Amino acid sequence: MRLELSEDQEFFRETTRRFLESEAPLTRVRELADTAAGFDRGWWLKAGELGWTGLFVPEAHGGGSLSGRPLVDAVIVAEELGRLVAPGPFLPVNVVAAALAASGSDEQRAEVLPRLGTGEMIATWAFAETGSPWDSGGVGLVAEPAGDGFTLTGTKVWVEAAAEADQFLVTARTEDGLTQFLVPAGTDGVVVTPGRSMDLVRRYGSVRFDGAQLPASAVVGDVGGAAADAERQLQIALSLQCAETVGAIDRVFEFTVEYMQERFAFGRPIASFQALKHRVADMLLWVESAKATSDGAAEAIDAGAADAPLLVRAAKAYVGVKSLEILQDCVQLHGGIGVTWEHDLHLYLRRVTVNRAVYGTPEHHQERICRLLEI
Amino acid sequence: MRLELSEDQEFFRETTRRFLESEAPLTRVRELADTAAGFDRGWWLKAGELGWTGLFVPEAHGGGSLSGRPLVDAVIVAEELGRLVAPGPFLPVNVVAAALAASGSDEQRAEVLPRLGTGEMIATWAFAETGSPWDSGGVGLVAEPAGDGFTLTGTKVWVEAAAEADQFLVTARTEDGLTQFLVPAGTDGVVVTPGRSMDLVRRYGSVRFDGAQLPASAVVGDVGGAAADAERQLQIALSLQCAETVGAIDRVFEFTVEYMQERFAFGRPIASFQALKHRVADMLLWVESAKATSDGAAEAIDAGAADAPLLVRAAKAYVGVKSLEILQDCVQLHGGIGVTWEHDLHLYLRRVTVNRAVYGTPEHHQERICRLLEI
Amino acid sequence: MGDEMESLDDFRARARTWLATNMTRRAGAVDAEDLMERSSQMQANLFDAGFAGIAFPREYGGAGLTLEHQEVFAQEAAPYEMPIAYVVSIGMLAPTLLDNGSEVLKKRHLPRMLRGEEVWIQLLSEPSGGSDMAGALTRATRDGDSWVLSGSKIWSSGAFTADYGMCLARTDWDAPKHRGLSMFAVPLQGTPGLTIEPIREANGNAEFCQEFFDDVVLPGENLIGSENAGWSVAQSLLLHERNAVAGVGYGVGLIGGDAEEGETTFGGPTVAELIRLARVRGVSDEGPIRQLIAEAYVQSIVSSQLGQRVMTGMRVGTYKFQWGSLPKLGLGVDVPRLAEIAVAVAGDEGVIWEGDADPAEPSLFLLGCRAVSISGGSNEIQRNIVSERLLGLPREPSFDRDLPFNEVVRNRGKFTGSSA
Amino acid sequence: MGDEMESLDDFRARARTWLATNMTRRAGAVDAEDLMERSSQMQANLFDAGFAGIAFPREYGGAGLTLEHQEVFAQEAAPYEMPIAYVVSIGMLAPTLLDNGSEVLKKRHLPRMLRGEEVWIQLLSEPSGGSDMAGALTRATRDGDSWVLSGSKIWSSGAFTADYGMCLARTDWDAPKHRGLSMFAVPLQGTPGLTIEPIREANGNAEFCQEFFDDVVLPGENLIGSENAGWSVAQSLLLHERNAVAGVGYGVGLIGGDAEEGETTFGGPTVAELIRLARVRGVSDEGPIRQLIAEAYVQSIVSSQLGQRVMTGMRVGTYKFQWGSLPKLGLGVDVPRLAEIAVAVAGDEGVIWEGDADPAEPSLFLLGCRAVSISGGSNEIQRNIVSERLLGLPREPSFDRDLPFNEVVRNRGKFTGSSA
Repeated sequence: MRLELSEDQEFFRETTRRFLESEAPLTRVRELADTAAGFDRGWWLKAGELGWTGLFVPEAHGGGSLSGRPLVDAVIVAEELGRLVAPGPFLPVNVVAAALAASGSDEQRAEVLPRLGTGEMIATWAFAETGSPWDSGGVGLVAEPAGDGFTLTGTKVWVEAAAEADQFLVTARTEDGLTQFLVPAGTDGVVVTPGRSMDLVRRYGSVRFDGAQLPASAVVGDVGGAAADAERQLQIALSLQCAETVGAIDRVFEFTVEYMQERFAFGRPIASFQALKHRVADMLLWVESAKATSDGAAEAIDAGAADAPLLVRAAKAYVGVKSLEILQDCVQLHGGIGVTWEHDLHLYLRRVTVNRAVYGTPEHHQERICRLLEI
Repeated sequence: MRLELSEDQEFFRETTRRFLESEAPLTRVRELADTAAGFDRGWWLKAGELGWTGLFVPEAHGGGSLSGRPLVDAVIVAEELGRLVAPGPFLPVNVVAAALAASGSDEQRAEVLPRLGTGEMIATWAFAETGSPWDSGGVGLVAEPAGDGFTLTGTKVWVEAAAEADQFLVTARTEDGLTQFLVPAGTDGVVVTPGRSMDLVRRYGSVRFDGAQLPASAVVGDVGGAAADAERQLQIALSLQCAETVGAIDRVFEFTVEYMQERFAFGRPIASFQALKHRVADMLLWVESAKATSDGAAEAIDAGAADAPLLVRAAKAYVGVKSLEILQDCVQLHGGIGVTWEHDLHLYLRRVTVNRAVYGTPEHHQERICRLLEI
Repeated sequence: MGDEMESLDDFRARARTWLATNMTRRAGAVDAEDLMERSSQMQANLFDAGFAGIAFPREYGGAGLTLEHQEVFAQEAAPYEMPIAYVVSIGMLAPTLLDNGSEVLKKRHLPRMLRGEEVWIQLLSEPSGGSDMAGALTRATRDGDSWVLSGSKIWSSGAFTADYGMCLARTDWDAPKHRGLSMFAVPLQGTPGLTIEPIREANGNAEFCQEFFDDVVLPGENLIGSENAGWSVAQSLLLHERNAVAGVGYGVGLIGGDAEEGETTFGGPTVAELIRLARVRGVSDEGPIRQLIAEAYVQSIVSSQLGQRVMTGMRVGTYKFQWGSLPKLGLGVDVPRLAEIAVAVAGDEGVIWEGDADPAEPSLFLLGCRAVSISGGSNEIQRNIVSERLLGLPREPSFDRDLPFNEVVRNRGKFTGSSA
Repeated sequence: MGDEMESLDDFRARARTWLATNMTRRAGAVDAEDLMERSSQMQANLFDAGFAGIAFPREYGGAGLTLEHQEVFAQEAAPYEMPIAYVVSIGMLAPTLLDNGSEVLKKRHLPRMLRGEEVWIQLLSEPSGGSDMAGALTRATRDGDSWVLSGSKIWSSGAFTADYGMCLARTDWDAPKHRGLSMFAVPLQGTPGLTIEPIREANGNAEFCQEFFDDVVLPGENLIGSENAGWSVAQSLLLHERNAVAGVGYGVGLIGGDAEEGETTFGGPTVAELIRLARVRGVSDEGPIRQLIAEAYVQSIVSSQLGQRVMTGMRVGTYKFQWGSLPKLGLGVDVPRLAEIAVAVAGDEGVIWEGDADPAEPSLFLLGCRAVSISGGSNEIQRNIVSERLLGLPREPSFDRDLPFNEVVRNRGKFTGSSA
């Protein structure tokens, strides 16, 4: 939540916020909870029109960033999505767009990127596997050479928007090392099992590959050379996730402080009780720190800074831990109303808790920080 | 800090407290800081007269407990020592007394126990070694059979009162397993290096065994069968240490709450500020919980309960973590005066921090709890 | 039995024998729903054997023994299923009625309550009030020998099936807030003018209700305590509530289960369940996860030991009944922390599940965990009580205590930080 | 340079070149004592090159540039040794004098302060007062054109070597507490009636002093700001203090070091040092210890990023200068936590050492860590500021604000919870 935005960026934030407020208010989010997909594909086309999914797409393919720093721009949308716990596969589509823009073949780029940009196509990243997820070292899905192409065998889990995806970016292992493939949904031997999550409108599913046959043209980037790509994809995913969580806690903190000023007990607004004021002060410290570290990570990734792998994991560790602490205390400060279905707090608690877990927990990334520091 | 004490125990607590207040007030503790030993052996004889070191000693050897539960009785003294951050090798002497009473040969018992009881002799337990301390698995000091006896080679560290000890109870490893030895100070090949600690009057040293020759009669208990003995000694050490810490935090909490009622700022006693009152409430919860778990551990050990190994480690984990948190917040509540040399707070901070680390950190014992739970 | 009170040892032996013959040992996870259904018969059996209302006088259907006997019974009963349906009615409302009710009310209702034939709940909280129970806006107006009740109460559990609610209402609007309240026994089934609505919680459950009173007529004898002395009745009720939640005082043993085994976690995972979650996820060998599990284990042990300590303190007289606030605060802190531990241990598995499966337990527990830290007197209220009543620190300055309540209501929104 | 202000890019280039030629790059751990000694020459060099008082007007010896320039300089200077001896004098006292002093005082003292020829400290806290600086009991009485000062101040650092202290004293005892104070410049070297005593701290250091004023005579021109307007001068000083400690506002870059590398830990271990401690103890492969080290790393990163964010917010005008309280609070929380991490990582090695060795660093750091959370406005004071001034929550009720101060002093010990 940068304090210095260009005019373009300010306008983009405003447009995004107004669009969400009118087309995806919280009442709509509650309705979408009962749908299979958790979002509406017609609505997603409108999001595409606003430019949400074109930020990583090169201009030649109909996209373009506002500032030349596509992640910093995308973070603006992610923050607004968090503020309204909005639906839609913003994160996975942008991760795949960034991946294809960076390493896709000309054919892949020409075919897929424009359609991701408009919102007509949805793509997601199939990365995690049980056992040692969210880490390239834990990728065990096997891609075996077969004729001109490859055969994929194994199961990916916690794949965001799996049931709605038209394309899967699959991180697999060949003898040469990590290799990524772009796999259309519906390919023979690709079985999607839809799943639900604690979040009302976010779906994660598993994708099983039963010896699915892929042509050589499905490879994204170099065979055996995808480790750096996967790391960059994970960084982008973490950064957008942190930004979304930051948007969520910023909004929750805002309405909690408002509520405390309106709510009277013992003849005083509860905001006048020093014990509560001091907790609110600590929370402002955490919210502002979360904004600072989330922004810092996005800038470092866009700049390809050497410490980006560390900074984005520091952001995830900090934001993941503090966001849940903030949500818990904001529920407490609301009292009884805060644990009802009718109040919106639980929508935020759900989103923030899912974000804490997915793409690696704070504990996981703190361990990764130690490895990066060569401890 | 049991709420139900027998009359004998109440009297014992009173006598102990009065003795400490007159013979080891904090002014005296500050003087002792500059001495090599950190305590006075003449004073220790008086402590022996009060019965501090006879609780685990059988009546036949001049000792006796008050209640038939020697650890519960010893905990009373440990708590009082903590309240006044008092000097003296209470913990190691009692650990060795308990060990000899349980497993010592008739000769060892007859020779050593009466003199530990009177205070004329000081004994300590040499257990920890660098690498994997405070765990039987980490004992690497080798006892090799040599003639009728054994040769000891290796180094023990963080041995309490090492430089003052007349006898060392040494936990070593033979081919048959753990074996303990009673080794007089001054034995050839036994080299003591005195050390200092953060605590003003508590000393820990290292003891090197350069092929020290010991007769078979030095063995305590069975050759190769000391694992259970060592575990029981560790339990007693942890229990007494927790009790001492509980005494310390109880006293600190007491004088902090008093100070808050006397200290005025902004026209009010600082005890009237709700943010501080709520922190004090949390601290009372921790202090009372620490008392409860410390007492629970002592009772379980005395009773030889099956869950004693778990309960004493739960106590150490809880007391170790919360005691430091309490001390830190009590310093904060005192403000500037709390960080001065002249104020007694740092004496308690020192004691509590040393106790957190020695005989295994909370992190160490939480890991041990997992192993005991067979996770 | 003669006039001499049964010794604790004799009582323990009798309880042990009776329990072994008449009650069912718990095996594995408790099926709360099933247990609720069987509660009625179990409570009747307990009552008939003299193990319900152990510390209640015999003239009101109790066993005429002491809280120490109740503690003994709790120890013996820990391995057995207990009728959890009556924790509120017998653990909180019955002692409040015993302390404050008229002879007529006590003689009529207490035996039924103890036998489980009649269930009472509390009606204290209001939508506008939160923790400030004395700020009640529900109104009771005298009409001849009767009272007419109007307003709304919230956060009561089980109002759909309960027989009576103990309801705090304002009977004098010119008196200061604490001095114009009265407590009433309100029949809940088929009462004209009374509407009960369920409240849906964040985790999807509907344990709680809101009640709307639209000129509900109550007979004069339903007044509990004196007119305008309702606040002292409410304080007595709040005290028994804290103690029952914390499992001390009259509440000892009512919830059942063995706290040392981590079995009373207010719907959260036991240590065994945390271990299972870690194994499912394949992280049970990771040091940081093991620390979290050990923390939960330590906390469950310490929480149980603290409860025992406070109970002992009350028994020997070192601690006043107010000390129940301490374990209550402990639970209010520990239960939400346990929820955090559960989601951290479970990772992705705790927040994502297959399409048709039930929601993951850690996610549901996290959504519901703050009931413990808010209801029964929030953590903040407990911290006030602990600091002011247990430790004697100065009370919060009051800005509404001495004003006529009418004026307090008019003043809302005009807080300046000056007291009355 | 012409009238147009130097662009940030030009300034950055000039600073980079000058630093490379004239300053020494830091290598390894900083030897604070040695650095203090060399500070004087370093500061003079900075001043002569136009890099001292970057945002101060030229007429007072500054460079006439902006805080943005100072931020740029701080970025460029991060790898170099900086003269840490002047953080207080230049970062806190000089801006206060700039905001509040008379032309005479500013023209006379500011250039000397910026060049490091004259060092100022603050004299605000009193033994009786703690965080309540406005409750000062030190008295200044007018005597013709002069003032006579008596009383005592405490927690000043470096009083033995400093040239001036900015001292808050009561000049009207009948006015309410905030309205009877005045601020004075007090010479500290060889001043008749002034005694300075060191305060020994828990870790054995003696960084702080207590001063005793026994009818110290001050010329009338030493008054800073107007008579009885001392509280607003003090607030200005407290604000600059918070900002300097947090490394924002006029304090940006003064402490030097690269916070992202964990080098500004207020005497605590860097991440590299924590790793070393873990390796010495042989626990660097243990998951729980690694989590603690990672936590310290994350905290150092986030702390630095927050400081930059607040600095940016001040620069673009989104945040008022008061926002310096936020990073100050952050440090006050993080530094003691770092001390806990250090003792946990070091285990026995952190609290026990060989007889003749120096005390283990983690133990010393733990003993001293609360200086950061108490001095410069305690964590509690920062939380008041954050909630009241940054977020606009209601202020604490005041019980002494509007009374004549004489009466406040008489009332001590009679707190009833009613406000004036």
